[in-house]
Parts: sequence; structure tokens; C-alpha cells
Amino acid sequence: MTELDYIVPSQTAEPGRFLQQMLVIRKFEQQVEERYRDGEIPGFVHLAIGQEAVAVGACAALSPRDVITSTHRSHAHALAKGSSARAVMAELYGKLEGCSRGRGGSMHLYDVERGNLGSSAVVGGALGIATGAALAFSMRSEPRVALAFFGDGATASGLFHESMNMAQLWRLPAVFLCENNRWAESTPLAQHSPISDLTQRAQAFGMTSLEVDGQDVEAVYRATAEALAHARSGAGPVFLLAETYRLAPHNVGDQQEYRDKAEYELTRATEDPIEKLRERLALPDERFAELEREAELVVADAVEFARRGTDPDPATLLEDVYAD
Amino acid sequence: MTELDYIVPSQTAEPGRFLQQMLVIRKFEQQVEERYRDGEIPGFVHLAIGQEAVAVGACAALSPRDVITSTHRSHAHALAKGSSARAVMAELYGKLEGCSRGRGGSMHLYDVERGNLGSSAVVGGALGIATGAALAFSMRSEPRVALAFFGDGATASGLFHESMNMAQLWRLPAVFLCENNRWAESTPLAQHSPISDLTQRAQAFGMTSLEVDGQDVEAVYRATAEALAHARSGAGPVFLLAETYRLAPHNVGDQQEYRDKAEYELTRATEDPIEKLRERLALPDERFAELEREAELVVADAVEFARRGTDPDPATLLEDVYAD
Amino acid sequence: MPTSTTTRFSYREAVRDAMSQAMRRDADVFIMGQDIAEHGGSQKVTLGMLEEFGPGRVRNSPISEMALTGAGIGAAMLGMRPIVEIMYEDFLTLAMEQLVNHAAKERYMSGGQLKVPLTVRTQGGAGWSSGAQHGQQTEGWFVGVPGLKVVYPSTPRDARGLLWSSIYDDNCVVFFEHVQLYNQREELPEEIEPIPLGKARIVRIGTDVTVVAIGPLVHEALAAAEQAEQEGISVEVIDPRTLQPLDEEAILESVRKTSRCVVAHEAVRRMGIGAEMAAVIQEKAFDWLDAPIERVGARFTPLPFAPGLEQASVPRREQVYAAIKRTVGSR
Amino acid sequence: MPTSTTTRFSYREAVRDAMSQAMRRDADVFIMGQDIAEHGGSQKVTLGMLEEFGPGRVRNSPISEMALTGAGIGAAMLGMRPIVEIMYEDFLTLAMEQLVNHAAKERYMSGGQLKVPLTVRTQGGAGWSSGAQHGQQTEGWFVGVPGLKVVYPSTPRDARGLLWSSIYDDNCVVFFEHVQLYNQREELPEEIEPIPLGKARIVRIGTDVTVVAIGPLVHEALAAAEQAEQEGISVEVIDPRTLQPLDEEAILESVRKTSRCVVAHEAVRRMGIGAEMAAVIQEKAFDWLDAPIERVGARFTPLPFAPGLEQASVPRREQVYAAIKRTVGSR
Ligand SMILES: Cc1ncc(C[n+]2csc(CCOP(=O)(O)OP(=O)(O)O)c2C)c(N)n1
Ligand SMILES: Cc1ncc(C[n+]2csc(CCOP(=O)(O)OP(=O)(O)O)c2C)c(N)n1
Ligand SMILES: [Mg+2]
Ligand SMILES: [Mg+2]
Repeated sequence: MTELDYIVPSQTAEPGRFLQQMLVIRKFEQQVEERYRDGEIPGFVHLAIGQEAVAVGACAALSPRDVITSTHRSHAHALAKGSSARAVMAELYGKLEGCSRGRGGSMHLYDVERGNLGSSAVVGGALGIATGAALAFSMRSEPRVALAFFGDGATASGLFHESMNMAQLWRLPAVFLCENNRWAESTPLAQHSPISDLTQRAQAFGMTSLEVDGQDVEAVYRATAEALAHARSGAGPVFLLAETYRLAPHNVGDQQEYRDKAEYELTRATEDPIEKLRERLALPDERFAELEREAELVVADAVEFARRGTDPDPATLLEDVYAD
Repeated sequence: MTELDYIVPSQTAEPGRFLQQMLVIRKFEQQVEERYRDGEIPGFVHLAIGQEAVAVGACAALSPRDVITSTHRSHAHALAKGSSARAVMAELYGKLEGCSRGRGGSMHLYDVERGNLGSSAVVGGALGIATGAALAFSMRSEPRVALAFFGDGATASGLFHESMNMAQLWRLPAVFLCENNRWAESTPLAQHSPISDLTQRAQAFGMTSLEVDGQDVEAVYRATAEALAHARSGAGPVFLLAETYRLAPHNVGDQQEYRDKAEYELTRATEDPIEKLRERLALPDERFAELEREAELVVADAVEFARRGTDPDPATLLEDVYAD
Repeated sequence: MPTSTTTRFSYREAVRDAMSQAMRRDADVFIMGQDIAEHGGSQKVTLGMLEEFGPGRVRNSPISEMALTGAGIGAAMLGMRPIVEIMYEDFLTLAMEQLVNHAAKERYMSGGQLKVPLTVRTQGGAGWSSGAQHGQQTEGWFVGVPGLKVVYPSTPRDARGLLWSSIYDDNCVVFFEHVQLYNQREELPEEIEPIPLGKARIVRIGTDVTVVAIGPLVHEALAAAEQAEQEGISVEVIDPRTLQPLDEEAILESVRKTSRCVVAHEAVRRMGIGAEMAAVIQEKAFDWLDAPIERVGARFTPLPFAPGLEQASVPRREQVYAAIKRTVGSR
Repeated sequence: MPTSTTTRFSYREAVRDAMSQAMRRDADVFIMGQDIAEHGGSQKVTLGMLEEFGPGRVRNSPISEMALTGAGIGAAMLGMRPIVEIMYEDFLTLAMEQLVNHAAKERYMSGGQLKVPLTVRTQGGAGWSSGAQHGQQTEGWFVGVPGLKVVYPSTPRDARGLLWSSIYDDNCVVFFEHVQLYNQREELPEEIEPIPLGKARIVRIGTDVTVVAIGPLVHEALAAAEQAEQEGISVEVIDPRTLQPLDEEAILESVRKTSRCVVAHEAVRRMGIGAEMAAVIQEKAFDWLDAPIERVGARFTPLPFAPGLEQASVPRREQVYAAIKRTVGSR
């Protein structure tokens, strides 16, 4: 195993490491797509291609005791919060060695030890949970923050609104991180939201909001750090809006018949967060290729690990329905 | 029967009639309180004392084909939208002659013919329904508007948010009329909302909002007329905030142990919408007393009517569970 | 005599055809739901409908299941006949308040003034590792809610004929489709034959055991019946199709003939519709029963992701077959 | 030997006492809900708790049942033991998604990493013309959801002992109180006797008929049993108290003795917990049964407002008595 097998949230801005981490996620997602198409991965999978900078930048700013909640599009969040590529891949394969012991799958990645409280496959479904985690921190006077990832589509859900209201009312240490990738499945932002500036959502609660370029990992890191500092100080929650792009179909298999092909190709060509960082760092092609290879090795190892994993024994079916 | 037995929404500002109508509602509510305390009215009842100007002013502006949805605090809305005092009182008594044939009760007043689509006893529960009525109008290109009454407390509910978003997104002819009486049962505004200016709620959707002094019936009339014109024109829904006061306990029997006695008495003394209008009209005491007596007669007649009403036959219990 | 032309419809196409024919006939019928427009819905049931009917009647909606259902109720109260698609039945939990407290009760609470001719279509089911929040079966909850009707078709013909009747029913109907049935095919005439709600279908005639099954379990039951036939056990299979109102008479008649009964559904056994069926059957056909009514349903666990676990949790033909054997064995 | 002091507790006070004692003992226990602070809750269950524990641990909440439940789940995942009060069980419909898809499943989906030691208290019930949205009984829905526990006490002692166990259970427990029971009184020792979840109570011993009743129907069943006694019918009454896990053994043992059974609850008969009980009993005590299991429950209608209609819709002692007579009559 190399040091890349686990992304260790750095708590400092280290663009070089950001690049490595984003590459691991990208290669991971690309590999998942292939493995899924080959029928190795069951269920259905949503890739975060294009949104790596949000996951990596945000999680780098978190301290190890902070927690996150995630969504159906969860691989990047899980990896960025420190789950091993092996454990995540094994989960996607439904193996006992997976981060949810094969019970969860792609949409239900958990790693409680590393502060990942799990992902909700119900859109918006984890926002109350993040609020409750923040409430626990507040009641116990622990200097911890709960950060909830969610998409633009989730801002139409009632629970989003109720959670924002409650968190602001009680000045809870929470960060509501909205990844506006401009699509909710096949529905463009303009078809599910009457406003285009989603920070207006926060005005309904008088909540502090911040906006950041979600393709710029360093900016995401800084904005998240600022939001966390605000939340940790007791000043209340922050709505953090990351403007980003979905550089992939909604899920593997989605034909995107609803999306303009030219727009899609252009966006992919111009809005890749990895290419942007590579440029900013003025990385020689050779060095970049090397990093890519390293990331590929990590992912290849994870696939091998997952393939060799254990199928959960049907005799254990009823385990963990209840805690005793 | 006198002409007061039915409030006929006037569609013009007629302060004299507004006063009569508000008095009928006030006397109605006071009589309900007494009848309830005497054990004549079953269930539980929420009085709109202090909020008569909102109901009367808003309903006066509605055209007969417009519809409303109401709340647990529904008597004033029902009366102002034109249900007879007899039918509403009979409903509170659980009689067949009631506006819901005794099936509904105080929290479920319906009068579909007069455009009252009913009241939801689930806080916020009718906001989707109002949105759907507006959708029907929009799809059929009918120049009608759906107006939803709801309280400040309801603005914390998820359905409020979802409905506002949908109505604005689809530019539906709806008016969301929030009666901010500063209390949600025992909970003051500051304990359920992090903001004090509730028009901010509308900013999350980019919805047009209007604010009005809910104790000034003429102002409510004008503001509602403006909101209706906007909605009817196809320009989209309006969030209409009426600042008002609950000059009564939450429901009959509530001791208001949570409310400052002095504040309560002062508010009652200074914020009575009927007194305000009486003053503005510079009505001689004699004339006012006469109007009061007229209103009392209407209500006394309604009580007699209700008392003489028919108890629904238990053999009809299963009627109207389904339409066939 | 002119022969009526028939076409091969998949269950998916049958559902679509009922909606499209109703929408062609009647301007009051329309559909709302997430991703039902260009995308054709997550299961492609509405594919092509946007082109025919336009965005006003094939309304792509925000992720707001509560308001979506509420808006359906409101439009229905005004005389429209909306169809609301809830993408996965797991998300009916979000619409529960609107369905239970409003759609089901508006008519009653208004003393008969209102009707709510709303159809809520949804789908789900196990078999493809969709995980614990995208595959549970929830039809049982709605059967116990006075004012709602509940439909669960198992074939293209039933899907089309029952959906048609649901759309034109003046009550709120919760209409369950099963993801594993969408590609089932059947030859159907072009013209829709409406199937009345509340009428069961005898799928297979037999004399030794009655299997009352719904949704995908109808097909599993048929397979189990074939297998049992090999051993000389004659199995009658009944598909109630509508769960509320439930065609108790059809079920009871069969059980009075066979004296043995198995009830089968994919939902968790505990508190599944099979419990209600067993309770009714033992109550009304007690003297005819030669053995306990066997219940087949999912194990008591959230739907697990790993394929092997998922398979072990939901019932298929083997479990129906085993139940048939048990009940016959206790002869 | 020191005699332990006892006090007369109402059901309401018993519920409060369990919460207060747990909150005294344990900083992780707290309560959230609408109007539970100064107001003491709509049924005054939490009266006085604000004074003792302060607004941080007796948290008045906005009208946000979804977020309230979600926040309870989140805090529980972090090791707190929250109690969430949902003012009327009708509003559990709003929390359905959070309860069914999250509270029930987080442990399973995480492969055992998480616990959700959340208690959701709620109340409701007919008998005071509260109307169709403030009186229905909804416990049945939750019994069929793997991962949840369901408790429904009928006496002050059970309420206190079971609520204590619910608070300290590491799973999400939905705890039902009945509005008509709040003033029931019982002498109880100061120290709480925890009552394990999943254990039924034999309320009355008898030999001819078993009545399995819950909530207010336990008292109705007792009254019906007294009446039947006059006619020489000996009735055993069992209160399962916990509906999930259900103490099947206690019920079966009784039915194997009496050979006749009535199940009774205030919820609508169709798909009520009585259906599940009947299904289990006929399955596991078939050979002992001398008559069909009788089900007593509300008529199939939303709860009507008019007192006469309401009375006609929900079951009381007469219906239990009639069911006892029916089952004995078919001797
Ligand atoms: C409550 C609910 N409704 C519908 C869905 C189906 N669905 C899954 S993802 C998705 C779009 C979500 O959009 P967004 O929140 O923007 O996240 P993104 O997919 O863009 O990451 C939808 C509609 C769901 N999972 N949950
Ligand atoms: C969903 C829901 N939660 C809780 C209640 C209990 N309840 C009835 S009225 C009320 C307060 C409502 O406040 P507001 O919306 O401001 O209306 P107001 O009573 O002031 O007219 C509450 C909490 C309810 N009826 N519905
Ligand atoms: Mg998105
Ligand atoms: Mg209020």
C-alpha cells in the first residue's frame, strides 16, 4: 500500500497533495465506470467526475474529529474524508471488506471512525442528521463541526429548509455545502429552481453564506476553512455554495438525451478541476503522467482487493438489523 | 335571516361593511368560546380574535371564483369567504347541517361552492393543495387565483418551502398569505424562526412579497387586491405578509402560561382591528352598539340553528369515505 | 368480422399507453414527476410523452415529493385527473402526510363535497442491488388508510386496464409497479379494456392449494405451481390486483374449494398485506381450512446491497414452493 | 426491612418521571418537540421539565417534524439519547421518511457501525372529537419496518418502565401514548423498575378466551371480561406492550390454553396490528384453535368529528364483549 491508499485530510493547503488526491478519485471513478459496465459492480452508481475539487478541498479543511454526511454521489466524499480506496471499492462490489460490510453499496458509504456518518440515497435525506450531529457537538461543547454535502436539486426538498431553519435558529456548528452542478438528474437548475443564485436560499433563514468556484480546489479549501471557523466559533452555521459541474452522466448508463452535446463537451474541455490545478502548478507532463500512474496503481490495487473480497454469508442476513 | 348571515365578499373597499363583517366574526368567536366552555361544542377550537381584519380584508378582495385554503384557526376565513354563520356554527356542533355535514369540525371547515377548499389541521398541510388549485387554473387558463392562509409557525414546515418553490417556478396564480400573529401555539416567533422579517422567506424563491398591517382591514384589502392582480396577470405568485396579533389564547382552554400578561393586555388594548376601524370611521357609540347587537343576533341565530341541528346518523358512518 | 389488431406491449409500454390514451382523450389528465420529461422517467415509463403532450402536461418537477403530491391533490380537487409519479416507492414516505391526511380524507372531512381523482404511480422492488432506500415494498401502509385505493398489477394487460380505471376513479389511487416486471410482454388489442378496481384475477386453476400472490410473486407462484404440478399438487393462483378494495369473495371462494392457502408478496412478511389476507381468510373460511395459512414475504431486514444477501432476503419461487409443500405436508 | 415509598402516578406523570429520572442521571438524554417548554407540551406531559433542565435540554422546536426527527437521529448517532416528542401521531406521517429510511436503517446500511438510540414519543387517539387529523392510530405502519421497535403501554407502570427501557435501548423506538390514558393512576415506587422491551404482560388470567389488546383496549377488554365473567366465560387478557419485537410466545401459550382468541386495538381493523397477530396465531397455534380469531378495531373510515359518529367508529368494551361472545358462541 502506498500513502495514497488513504487520503489523509491535510488541514493545510497543499496543492500538490490536492492534485494527487483528486487524481485518485478521478481514476477511481473511471475505473468504477468500467467495472460497472463489465457487470462486476451491481446496483447503480453515480460518479463525481468534475466535482473532485469540492470533495478534496472541503475535506482537507476539516479536522479529523469533524463529521460529514453525503449523498447518492458519494465516492469522492468518502475517499476525501479518508476511507481507503480498497474499502470503498470493496463496498461497491458488495464485499464484507467494504466500508459498510457490503450492506450499503455505492449510495451508502459509511466510515464512522473517520467521521463519515454516511450517505443518504434519498435526496436531502441526511440534512437533518447533520443538523443533529451539530446539535450534539453544541450540547457537549465540543469544538466539532458537521458538514453536509448535497446537490442543487436537494435545495427543493422540504427537509433542506427545515434543517437550515433549525440550524440557524439554534446557531449550530454546521456547514451546508451545496454542490451546484447545475443538474438534478435530467433536470437543469432552471427547471427545478426559480432562482439561479442559490445563496438566496440562505436568506430565508438569515444564514451566512459563502460562494466559491468549485473547480478551484484551493479556493474550496479556503472557503471551507472560513465556513468551519465561523461555525466552530459559535456564530452559527454557514451555507457554502460551490459552483461546479457534472462532467459525467447522472449515473453510469444515463444517455443524457436531455443535455446539449456541445455544451457537455465544451464543459468537459474547459471545466476540469484537475486540468485547472495542473495548469496552475505548471506541472511538467512527465510529472503529471507519473502522478496519474500512481493513482492508477492505487485504484488497480483497490479493484484487486475488492475482487478478492468475501461475499457476505447469507446466514448473517439478520445481523445488525438491531443493536443489542 | 339578515344580510349579515352571509358575508358576501364585496370586491370593493367598503369600510362600513368590513366593520359589520368583522363584528360578526368577533361575536361568533366569543360565542364559540362560551359555548365551548359550556360543553356544547366538542373537540377543540382555535379563535381568530385579533385577526378578523386579515380574513375580512383578504376575502373581500377575492372574486367569487377564487379559492382559499385555511388552517386550524379557520372560523374567520370560512365566514369571510361567505359561509353562513349557521353552517359554520352547526359544523362546530357536529351537526348534519354543518358546512362539512358534521364530519369535519372546527378544524375542517369546507364550503366548496363558495370557494373554500377547506382547512388543514396539519400546520402547513394545505399549501400544496393551494399550489395544485393554482396549477389547475393555470393549465385551464382560468383567471382564478388560489389564496392560502397560514401562520408564522407554518413557515418552518418543509411543505411551505416546497410549495413556494414550485409555485414560483411554474409562475402559478397563487397568493401565500402569512398571518404573522407572532406565536405558534406557545412558541414565540423568535423561538421558531431565526429571522424576524418573514418576507425573507420569499427571497429563497425570488418570489414577489408584500407586507401589510394586518390590523388595518382596508390596507389588507388593498394589499390583497394588489397581490391578486399580480397573480392573475400571470406574473407569478405573491407572498403576502400580514403582521397581526393573536388577541386570544392559542385555543380555548390554553392558559398562556408562556405569555407575558402585561404584553397580552396591552396588545389587546391597542391592537384590536375592530376598535381601529371604529375609530377611523369615527362611529358614534350608539351606531357601533347597534352594529354589535346586529352581529350578536346573527350569532345567536346561528347558535339556535346549530342546537336544533341533526346529529348525523351512525348508520351513515361509512358514507363519503369513497366517491363512487 | 374485423379482427382487432393486437400489439406486443411490455408492462412499461402498457403503463405508458394507459396514460397516453387518457391524455389524448381528456385535457384534464396530465402527469407530474421528477425527470419524466426529456429523460422519460428513471424507468423510462414516460419516454416520448413530452414530445406528444408538451411540458405543460408532462411536468418535470423539482425534488419536492410533498408539494408534488399536494399539488396533485389540489388540482384533483379542482376537477383535473393528475397522475403523480413518485420515482421510487421508498419516497412515498415523503408524501405520506399528504396522502394519509389529505388525499384520503378530503372527501370525508368535507362531508362529500370534494373528490380527489388523483393517481399516484410509483415503482420499486428488489433484485438489482439498489440498496435499502431504493427497493422496499410499501403497499401495505396504504391498504389500511380509509379513503385510499391501492392497485398492484402483475401483467401488462392488468397494468393498462387498471391504470386506466385508476385515472378515471374519483378517489386517490396509489398504483404500484414493480421494476422487475417492466420488460414482461403481452399481446394486447389497441383499444384499452378497462379493468374494474376491486376484482381479483384467477391466474391458474387448481384444486389442492390456493396461492394468493401479488406483483412479481404472481409469476413466482406460477413457476412454483408448475413445479408442484410435477408432484401431483394442483395449485390455484389468484392475483387480487387491487389491494384496497380487496376482492375477498374471490379469495374465499378459492380457499373454500382448496382448503389450503399460501399468501405471497415481496414486502417484509411482518405487517405485509399477507397478514391482512390471512386474518380475513381464517376469519371467513375457518371451517374450510385444513392447515394454517402460510405467509411468504421478505425476511425482517432492510434490503441489503450485496447480491447474495439481497437474494436471501426476498422471496422467490423456491419460498412459494416450500410454502405449498408445507401446507400440503400438514395434510 | 425498609418499606419502599410509593406515590400515585398518573400515566402522564409516569411518562414524565421516566424522562426526568433519565435526564437527571444522564447528560446525554434530552428532549425536543413543539411547545414542550413553558407550555409543557400539548398534553402537559413535559410540564415543569423546562424549569428543572433548562431550554438546552428541553428544546422547544419549530414546526418541522422532519428536521426534528432527523436531528434526533443525528444526535443519537453521535451517542446522545434524544427523545423527540411528535405532538400527534398523525404528524408521524411527516417524519415517516426519516424514521423508515434512516432511523431504522442506518445501523444496517453501515454494516453495524452506527447505533440510533432515539426515542420518538407520540400520542393520539379518539374519544374527544379531535377530528380526522388528530386522532388516528398509526402504530401498525412501524411494526413492519425492520430496525424500528414499537412500544404502546396501557398503564402508568408500563409507561414508565417501558419508556425507561426505550430511552436506554440502542435502537430507535417509536413510543405510543394514548390521550385517554393520561389520567389513569397507579401507585408506583419512586425507583423505576425497567420493563424489558418485547415482553407481554398477562393482565388477567382466564381459561376460555384470550383477548390480546393494546393501549386503551386493554381496559376495554378488562371491562368486557368482567361482563363475560358474569355469564361464566373466563377471559384471559394479554397486553403485548411492545409490538416490535412482539412476544409471540406469551400470546401463543395463552391461545394454546384457551383455544379462542380476540385481538383488539383502536386503529382501523384493516391492516391493524391485529392482522399480524391473527396471522401469527393461526400459523403457530392452528391445531389449538376452536374458532376463528376475532378482530376488533375501528371501522374503515377517517375519524369523524361528530361525537355520535366518532363513537360509532372506534371500538370499546361492547365490541370486545361482542367478539368474545361470537368466538365462544361458535363453540
Ligand atoms: C427524495 C428523492 N427524490 C428523488 C430521487 C431520485 N434522484 C436521485 S439523484 C437525483 C438528482 C439529485 O440532484 P442533486 O441534488 O443536484 O444532486 P446531483 O445528482 O446533481 O449530485 C434524483 C432526482 C431521490 N434519490 N430522492
Ligand atoms: C404539522 C403539525 N405540527 C404541530 C401541530 C400542532 N399545532 C397546532 S397549531 C400550532 C401552531 C401554529 O402556529 P401558526 O402557524 O403560527 O398558526 P397560529 O396558531 O398562530 O394561527 C401547532 C404547533 C400541527 N397541528 N401540525
Ligand atoms: Mg445537481
Ligand atoms: Mg402564529
